[in-house]
Amino acid sequence: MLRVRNVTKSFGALMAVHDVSFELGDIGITGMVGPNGSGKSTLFHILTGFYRLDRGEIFFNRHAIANRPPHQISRLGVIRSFQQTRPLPFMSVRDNLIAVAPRQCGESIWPLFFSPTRVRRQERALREKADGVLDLLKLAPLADELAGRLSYGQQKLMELGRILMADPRLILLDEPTAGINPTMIRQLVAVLCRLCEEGIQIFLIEHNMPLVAQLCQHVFVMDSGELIFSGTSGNARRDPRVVEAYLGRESHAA
Amino acid sequence: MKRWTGILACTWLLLSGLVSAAEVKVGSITPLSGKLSVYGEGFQQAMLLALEEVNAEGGIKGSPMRIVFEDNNSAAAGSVSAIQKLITIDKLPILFGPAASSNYLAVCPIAQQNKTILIAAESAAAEISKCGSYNFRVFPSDALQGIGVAELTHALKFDQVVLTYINNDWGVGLAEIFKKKFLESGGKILDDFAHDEGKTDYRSEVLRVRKSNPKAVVNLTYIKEGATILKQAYESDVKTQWLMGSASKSPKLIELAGEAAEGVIGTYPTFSQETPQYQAFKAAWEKKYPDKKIPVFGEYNYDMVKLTAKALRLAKSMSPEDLRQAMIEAGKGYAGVTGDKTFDANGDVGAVYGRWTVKQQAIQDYK
Amino acid sequence: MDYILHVLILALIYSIFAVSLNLELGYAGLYNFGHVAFFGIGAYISALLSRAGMPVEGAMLCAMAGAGIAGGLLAVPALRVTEDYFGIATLVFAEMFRLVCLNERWLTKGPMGLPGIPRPAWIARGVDGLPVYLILTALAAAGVFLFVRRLTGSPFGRALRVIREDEHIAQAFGKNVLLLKIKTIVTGSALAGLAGTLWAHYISYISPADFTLTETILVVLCVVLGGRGTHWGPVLGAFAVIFFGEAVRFLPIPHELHRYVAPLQGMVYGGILVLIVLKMPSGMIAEHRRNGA
Amino acid sequence: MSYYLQLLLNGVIAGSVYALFAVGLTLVYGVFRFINFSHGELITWGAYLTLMFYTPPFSWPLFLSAIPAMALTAVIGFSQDFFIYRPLRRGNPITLLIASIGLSYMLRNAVRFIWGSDLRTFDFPPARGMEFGGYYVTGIQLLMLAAAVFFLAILYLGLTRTLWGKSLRATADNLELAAIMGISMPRVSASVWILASVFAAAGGILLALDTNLEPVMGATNLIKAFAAVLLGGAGNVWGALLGGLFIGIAENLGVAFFSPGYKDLVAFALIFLLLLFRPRGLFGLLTGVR
Repeated sequence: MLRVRNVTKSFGALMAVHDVSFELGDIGITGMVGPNGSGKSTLFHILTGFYRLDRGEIFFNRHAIANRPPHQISRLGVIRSFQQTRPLPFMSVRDNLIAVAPRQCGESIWPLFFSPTRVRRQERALREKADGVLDLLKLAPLADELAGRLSYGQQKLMELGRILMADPRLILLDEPTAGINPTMIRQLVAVLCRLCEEGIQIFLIEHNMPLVAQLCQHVFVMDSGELIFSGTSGNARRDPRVVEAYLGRESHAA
Repeated sequence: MKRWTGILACTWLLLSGLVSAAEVKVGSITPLSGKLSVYGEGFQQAMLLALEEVNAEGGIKGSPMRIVFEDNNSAAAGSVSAIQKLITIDKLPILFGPAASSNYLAVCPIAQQNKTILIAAESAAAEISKCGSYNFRVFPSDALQGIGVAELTHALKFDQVVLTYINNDWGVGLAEIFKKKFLESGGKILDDFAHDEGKTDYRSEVLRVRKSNPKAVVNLTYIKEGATILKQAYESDVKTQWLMGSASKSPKLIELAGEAAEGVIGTYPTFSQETPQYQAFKAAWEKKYPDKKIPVFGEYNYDMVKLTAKALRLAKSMSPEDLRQAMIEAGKGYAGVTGDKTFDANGDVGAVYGRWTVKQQAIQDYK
Repeated sequence: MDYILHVLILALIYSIFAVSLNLELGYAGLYNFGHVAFFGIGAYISALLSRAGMPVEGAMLCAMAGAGIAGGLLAVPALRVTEDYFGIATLVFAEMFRLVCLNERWLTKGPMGLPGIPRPAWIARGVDGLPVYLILTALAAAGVFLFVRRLTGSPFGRALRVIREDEHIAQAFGKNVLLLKIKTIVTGSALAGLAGTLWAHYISYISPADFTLTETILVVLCVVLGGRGTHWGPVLGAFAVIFFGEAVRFLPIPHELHRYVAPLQGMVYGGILVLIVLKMPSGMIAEHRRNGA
Repeated sequence: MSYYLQLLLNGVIAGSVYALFAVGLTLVYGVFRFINFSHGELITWGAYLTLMFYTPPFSWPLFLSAIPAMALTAVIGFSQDFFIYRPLRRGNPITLLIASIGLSYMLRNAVRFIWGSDLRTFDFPPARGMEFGGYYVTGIQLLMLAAAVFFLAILYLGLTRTLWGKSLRATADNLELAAIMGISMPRVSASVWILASVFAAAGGILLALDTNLEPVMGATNLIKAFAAVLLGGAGNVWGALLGGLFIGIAENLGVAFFSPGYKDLVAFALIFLLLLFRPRGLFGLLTGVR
């Protein structure tokens, strides 16, 4: 589904991502771990078009997406989250969801004035869909609240809801569980598993190792911009390079 | 202190508004704020001096005359707002038009459509002659001055000149007339360019003048632009004869340019300062404003008010047509401070052009 | 009271101008500090065409189209940069437009300006035409208002707000940010062009001096004072600013103090802008009040 | 040939003053990430305050007048920040921009209010320029060049040799990092404003000496400074310096080829071309997604 070949990106003298290649299958949850500054988020920015890459190729379902603008990549079904929560604080939760829905005919000027019925019908459908997603996330009571007033965890959930509105085929999540309480994490994990069952590929950056072990069939480990391991999470723990680069250091620190 | 003056003025204005039923009012669109406000104050003082005299002579058929001043922000849009107010709220039949030709041109069609008489005391553009039958002008048109400058150039035996002019309504209009006249009479223009209004650095323009190495430069510009150009030309040792128009003729030019202004020759619409009218005006001015010099165009503003008063006295009624006839009638052979004010078919007056020069740091007549 | 009609016409024209800026500034977060250029382009196109003999109605439509196209031409390069640079780029564009009008005398008559711009044939010249012109302006203003309200109350407006709040989110969810912004600027410019042409045919005289940074500041003030991103805010702001400017005429100010009026007014305008962003950032009408924020 | 060289020379001198304006603008941008429109008014106020001390009732000599004028301009610059920009800094950078536009309009009209719209001058008698092999330079122009070089040299030494300069540059590079490193933000921000104000005032005084004073003198030159800042890449001090020189030279040489009416257009057109082809400026650095 997603094929990354020899992707390289540097900022001045700093080699942020160096010669990374990997493939993701059609379904499942894949985790990416690695110490801070190892290039994980940069790789996400590259995959979703926010950074231009210096070298390499990226294919998503046979589409070459390297250096395509973010919105085009997104329209293929590659939807991402950002490391910090980024709600649209002055819109209601429901509007946060409706606003991001793709292919809205009301976003063009002509249909607004010449086929208003179509616009109205689509609006109604989107509203129903949004309410469905909010139900799923147990956020329905907060639908009319301003997004800026939600708690951090609720915002994370709402962001997941936004991603669901976008009919994703591949979801890239940048630290989805960072900073939220265990109850919320459980809720989130349940949703992710359900999505996985529905045939959506999920690719996440995560620091919570037990969670990665529990969720992900497959794990990538990055260090200093390079992909140093690819395999099951169980094997990752036994790989000497990984231990040295990541787990080792962390266990010393702990 | 100022607050009390303000409050007193308010009360006075309110009271005068109540008791002024019998006044004969005319309006004036004056640049009291904005970039021309430096001149506006002088215009106003000259008009008020004339007004005082008119009322001392018994006003208009027994009623005192009053001028309603309206600020125009020195801009076209402000002028339009001001004229709308004067025509529709104050319902005044005679208005004194705004300074700067572009502002005047903005309001003159409105006056014409509303059959309101509009009089100009400082706007010189030739185009104003086409404003219509309700427009009068006590100041000579640039059409005359452009010819005057061309004649001066020929008289001084300069056949090849560089022409530069200020990039605004006045400069462009004047330059076009000059160019036409000068070329027709066999002159040659070596280089011809506009310079921006209000710049502080004209060195590259000066260099462009120097490139053609002309014997004379015709520089139709305002005071500060003229002074800066003269100064910067002097600094880079451009040796040429500068010929200028009326708008640079001011002691301020010498104040700003100093030594560099020495030897400049220019034209200006003139009138004899020997006439009893001028002497009387000068004496009256010095009496009313002892510590102020007579401002630029002050004489014209003075004449405009006096002439209007005469027309109001002559008018059979206050109907537009009667007033228009009275204006023409009043102008016939009227000898004002600034000379003969007989209006031609366009409402323009003739003029005599004098020549000025700067000698020993003072403006003198050039002979 | 024809003067009242005059002030109303001015206020309505400024309302259109402010509403068009609000579409860009309030909804899309595009800080266009050169909006006066499109007002000016509209005014010049329609003045030139109608003086050349085209019926005024046609000239007005051409002016709107021209201003819209000019907006598109500006938007493409200017949108390549971040938002504060965009402000500078547009400001510079407006100054360039003014300089071209000043210097291309064969077309615009330069600083002489274009006098005698006709009104539509069915509107009387002079004061007699004022009521009809007021109706025309009011209809245009109502049309613009409804059009913009439909636009901003729709998914289109919602997408603009997403862009304003978080451009990266908009991109990550497949919104073509550049295209949406270009559409907004083209629409906003065309509407500013409409305001400009209404102004030109009303005042009947235009010159480059009418389209300076001061006008931009005035219209930005209208929008910010009234309330960014609201339907009524810019209209309210425009009426407030125009009425304040005209009310000064009726203050009994002694002649010798008149010199201080314009600078004082300028200081007040500038001060209001500063005070609003400090103390009342959302203006007289707040965008989020109805949501209880 | 000498014609073009003379134009070039004038361009260098004009450009060195633009550089003085641009340095302050770019420093403020570098540290606070917003474009300060009221920078132009610091130029104007610097010049007018000097005039105030130079004329009665003070009638101080020029060099003495310049010192309190620069100090007072710094006070204006600093209080701008203290009362207006600092409370707004946490919000949207655009509100800062609007505030600075409002402030600029207010300060400009305050100059009009106090000193009037009329043109003022220091009343120096014009002097024949000195001739160097067919090129003319006036004493004031030399002074301008010397003062510009002096100020910029001090800036160079300050930024590269002192701890203060290093912390300033660190802050301009990365605000958050600087805070983590324990650089005192209030001190840095005060020094940036004082520096920007003093440079603007110095440039304004030089400009006024060379020509005249008028309320819009700052605003007209601000656009040149913008162009210089953009050319150099915002936040880049040396870029702004080179940008200023480049603008000065370009617009002066431009007069040789087209109507002087379009002199200002040179700077504008440069800005536009730059935005088209190098949106980050000639020496600018890339900034990424948060």
